[in-house]
Amino acid sequence: MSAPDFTRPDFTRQEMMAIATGREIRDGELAIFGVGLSMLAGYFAQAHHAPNVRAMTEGGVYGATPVGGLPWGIECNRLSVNATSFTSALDALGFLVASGRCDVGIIGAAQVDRFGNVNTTGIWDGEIGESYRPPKTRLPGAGGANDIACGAKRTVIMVTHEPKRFAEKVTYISSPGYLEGANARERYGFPGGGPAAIVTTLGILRPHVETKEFQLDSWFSFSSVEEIRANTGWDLKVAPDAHVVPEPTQAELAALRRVDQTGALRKKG
Amino acid sequence: MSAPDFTRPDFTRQEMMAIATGREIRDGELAIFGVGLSMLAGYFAQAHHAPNVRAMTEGGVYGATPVGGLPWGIECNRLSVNATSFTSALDALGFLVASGRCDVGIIGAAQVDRFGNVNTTGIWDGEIGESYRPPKTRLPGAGGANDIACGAKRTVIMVTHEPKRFAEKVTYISSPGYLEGANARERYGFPGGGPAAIVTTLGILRPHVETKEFQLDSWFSFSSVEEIRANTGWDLKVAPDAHVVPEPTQAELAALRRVDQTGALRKKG
Amino acid sequence: MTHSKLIPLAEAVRRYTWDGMQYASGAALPIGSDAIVFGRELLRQGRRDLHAVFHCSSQQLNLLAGAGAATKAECGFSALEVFGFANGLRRAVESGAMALEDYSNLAMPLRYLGGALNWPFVPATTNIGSDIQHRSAFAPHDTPARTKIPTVTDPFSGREIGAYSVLQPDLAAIHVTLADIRGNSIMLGTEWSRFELSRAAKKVVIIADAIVDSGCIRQFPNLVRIPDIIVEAVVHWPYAAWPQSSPGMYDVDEEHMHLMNKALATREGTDRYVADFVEGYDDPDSYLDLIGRDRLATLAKTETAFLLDPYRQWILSPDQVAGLSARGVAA
Amino acid sequence: MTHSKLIPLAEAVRRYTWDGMQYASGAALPIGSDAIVFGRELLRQGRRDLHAVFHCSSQQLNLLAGAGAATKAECGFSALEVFGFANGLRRAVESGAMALEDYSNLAMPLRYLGGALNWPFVPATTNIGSDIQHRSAFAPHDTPARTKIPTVTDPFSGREIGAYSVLQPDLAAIHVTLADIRGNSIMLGTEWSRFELSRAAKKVVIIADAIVDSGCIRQFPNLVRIPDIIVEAVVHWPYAAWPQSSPGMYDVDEEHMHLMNKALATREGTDRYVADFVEGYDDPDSYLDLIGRDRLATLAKTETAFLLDPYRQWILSPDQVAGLSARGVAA
Repeated sequence: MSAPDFTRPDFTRQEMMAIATGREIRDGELAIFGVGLSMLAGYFAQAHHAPNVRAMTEGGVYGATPVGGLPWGIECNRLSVNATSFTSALDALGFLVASGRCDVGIIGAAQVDRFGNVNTTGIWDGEIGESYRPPKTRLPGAGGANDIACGAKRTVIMVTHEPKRFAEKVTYISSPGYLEGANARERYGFPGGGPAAIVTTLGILRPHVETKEFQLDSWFSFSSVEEIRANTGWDLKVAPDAHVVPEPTQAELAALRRVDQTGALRKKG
Repeated sequence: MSAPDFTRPDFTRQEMMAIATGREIRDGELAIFGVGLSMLAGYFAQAHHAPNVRAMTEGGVYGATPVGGLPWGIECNRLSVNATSFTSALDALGFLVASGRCDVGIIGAAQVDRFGNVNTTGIWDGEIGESYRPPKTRLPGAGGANDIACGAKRTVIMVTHEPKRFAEKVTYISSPGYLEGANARERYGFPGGGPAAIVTTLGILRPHVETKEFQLDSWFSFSSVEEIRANTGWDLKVAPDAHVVPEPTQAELAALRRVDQTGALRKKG
Repeated sequence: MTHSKLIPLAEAVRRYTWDGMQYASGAALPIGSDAIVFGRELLRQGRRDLHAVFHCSSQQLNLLAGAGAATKAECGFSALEVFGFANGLRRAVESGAMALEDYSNLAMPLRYLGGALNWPFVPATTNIGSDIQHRSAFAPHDTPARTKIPTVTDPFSGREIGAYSVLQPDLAAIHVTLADIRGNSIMLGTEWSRFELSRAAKKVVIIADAIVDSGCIRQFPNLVRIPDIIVEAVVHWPYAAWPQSSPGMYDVDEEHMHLMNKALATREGTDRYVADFVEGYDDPDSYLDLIGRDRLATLAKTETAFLLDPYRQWILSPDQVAGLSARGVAA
Repeated sequence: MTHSKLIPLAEAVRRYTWDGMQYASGAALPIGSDAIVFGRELLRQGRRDLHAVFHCSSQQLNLLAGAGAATKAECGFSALEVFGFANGLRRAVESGAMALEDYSNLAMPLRYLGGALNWPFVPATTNIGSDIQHRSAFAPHDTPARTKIPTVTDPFSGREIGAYSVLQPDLAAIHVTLADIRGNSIMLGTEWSRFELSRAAKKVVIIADAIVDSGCIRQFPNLVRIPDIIVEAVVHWPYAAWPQSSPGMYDVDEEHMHLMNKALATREGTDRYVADFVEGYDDPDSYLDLIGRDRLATLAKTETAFLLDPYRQWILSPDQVAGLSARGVAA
């Protein structure tokens, strides 16, 4: 990828997360971006190193690049303004993603666990129990992330690194990671391979090749192994070759900020 | 309907068949017309007594009326010229017909049997046998007629009345009528009710309410019970209230000929 | 053939809705074009106990849930994207006032597709293996099977996959950009699942931002994805998706999106919102006054406005539309 | 992002086809717009043993079957509507040279839909109960199950329905009215099943009557039902569906429809037809000369020509197109 920039430009943790996520996207790939920060990460990749990425949103909006800053949603006029094709959710999420054609999807998470399972549905006080009962805190639901998690060849999960978000086991699996680990996904015949990385505000976690347990792959220059372990709700293993992530280059930051015109990623950090 | 026209205008058997078929269509119905003569019958109904018929073709061509004579096909420019909507086969045959929404469909037949089963696939010399073997004469295949026969609330079968076309049992069921009769259709859960009439160049056959065996309902003024029985390949029963069909009115003939601008129905008869 | 199906919004709600019905809308993304004004009218007429079927919640379901009119809902996504959680819906779910059955954003259009085809079930290759598959917010006797997404065996491979129940809502209120008086409809921007929904629903009412002459329909038949033959009625209501956006027509009203969602976070705020923005107008004109003509002019200056250019010549003026209402039409 | 995918027809056939492949085309009705010129080129390059997947046969499959290039086919309808039986296909089927597997006109798009979704099977509520369900022209080991359309049990009701195998052809050659150099495609007239096929096929090559500037694509994104991201290559070939029609562009050539079908009725006639109308040209220009410029002018005077009006300003001239071929592009 790019060499670290020793001029140490000022950037936020969210910007680092978006850039690290964007680095996961390769040129020419068929890619689907969720709403919000994951969309910024994806279109950053397009603006920086993946000009031929075949990007779409789950609304069936193709060929668009956001204009005027972070789109409010996946059909937002900021995205609709220069699309080359509008179709439908069935097309984008079904024909192109659940089918197994899509190379990579970026999804968010309210909570993620040791095996990359994602909860975006609700927070319960304790177990849900045999029968369903209302959550203490209702979250947005699965959206297209479940379909992306099942169908995309690989996914990248983007999430703020806080202990409450990194659970040993999520209460509710909205979007499957590796379920109970190892080859548990095979039971369901998903065409997608599962999450390749969890990119956080502190670093990057990747699954162990066999157990599929997520372990620390790398940390950001402003973070550390200790800080990450302290903010993870399970006993996080550290990969033998764990390393520091190169800081954003000037070119990367410039590209990201062209996409993030309204500074959504600079508001907190 | 209309009173018989005692001026006895000159008309062909095919025109009588088309008009008798068109009389089966009621105003406001959702209706699907196959290609060729059945399309002329349908659009005749629209031109004459069913101005609000909601007509479509299996191509997903809506709101059109043919211009310049018999369309060559269901997407023919003669039909595409004034459509209000173009969608797809999945929409027309699936969402609107196989679903059970469509009120009436008009289909053709190379061969039809005692229970209204239609063969448009092939003529074999003898039984097909256990394994499939090539037909002696290959016919066009089922097209959309199978889907119409399964899904439309009722169908009208239009067919030239010749002994070879009226078989005790068709060799190959391309589109199901009442199968072996009575409630045999129920085995398959078809939303459609089956054929309401077989309209021929000689008269009209309708199914017995219980056995679903087709019997003679009415004959055209130029035909007779004897002629029809002689041209039917099974021992055709005659309904107790069998009667003569009113001849075309001047208005009906005028409407039909406006639709059949190229005189397709006048070429033989 | 030239019968007009144009009717007033209030009449559409009176005629096609009832307490306890299965009502579908919210048909174009969480914050995209949606027949929100239809939901406002449902509240004005006091409809209750609605079973809401929304691919995504949108501000419409947020409002219906927050005001207590929806007691059941099925969604693929139930928040407001970058505008955050849907506070009215959230309050209803957390309090137990509304049972929310979760699916995904692919599951919902597939269930519409299955409803449109009148299939008994739809194959599911996603949603299985997650808690969406078996956890049901509805009482078990409310679903056709004992489990929400049961399995079905593929006869070719012997492999098990999931099976969705299908959706055939009593009514779909679908927002479109342009329609003619018979209901031929053009959507600009993604269809999301409006095409499938229009075929799945037992009845369809179109809510159009603008009415066009049928010449527009005949010029662009490939854009007419909802043909008149499946439409019961057409309601003309400018800015019907407000405060959400309608590509080509107007942008999202960011300020009102926040104001509305903040209000719906509490019972009191909701009451105030209903008094102000649900009961606060009598017809399209006073609705537009309520929003504010200046604000509307700003929203209409969307960068997507060029998308509407090819069709502008056919858009009818309010006076022309008034002359074409279902009763007044003669042509 | 501005890479051109425009390549010559001969190169498209060389690059994306091979003997024995599963080849899909014939994508818009029995006698509607179809990439017939692609089929001609398959013959020119001597492709053999094709497994043809055609929703409806069209003159393309009639030709491929009549000339002996297709040994297997799957169709919903295999004749030429008012032009009569497809004589080439008929001869191939009756002689046993081509095994023709019968489905219906709904079954084919559903099987494309299932392929597009990568489902293991598709629910079948039609075709069951008729001889289509169990009689198979293919050897049993050619189908994934022992029977052509087996049954599957609905887990909700316990009721049995049918299950179609899905289609994922190696290549779909799809005829469209307009495309840009990247493959964004606009179809005028019914899609028939071109939308579903474009998603089911492993690869898609677009055959366009005309090439448009990308400004047209950005003005009408809702008409772009096949986006560039799923297109491998674009072939520009005027009158590519001849002698069939292309709504907005040209009418059916009635005389040649009859001439062609009559020729295909015999081996000798087919040889003559191939010599004259398959081998008889070298490029689009000599193809148009062969048809006859006067005849083309007549065909172009279609009453549907107004359907093309909104897009004419963006249609590129032959010279402009030549400058944009995949290798020549710089922009």
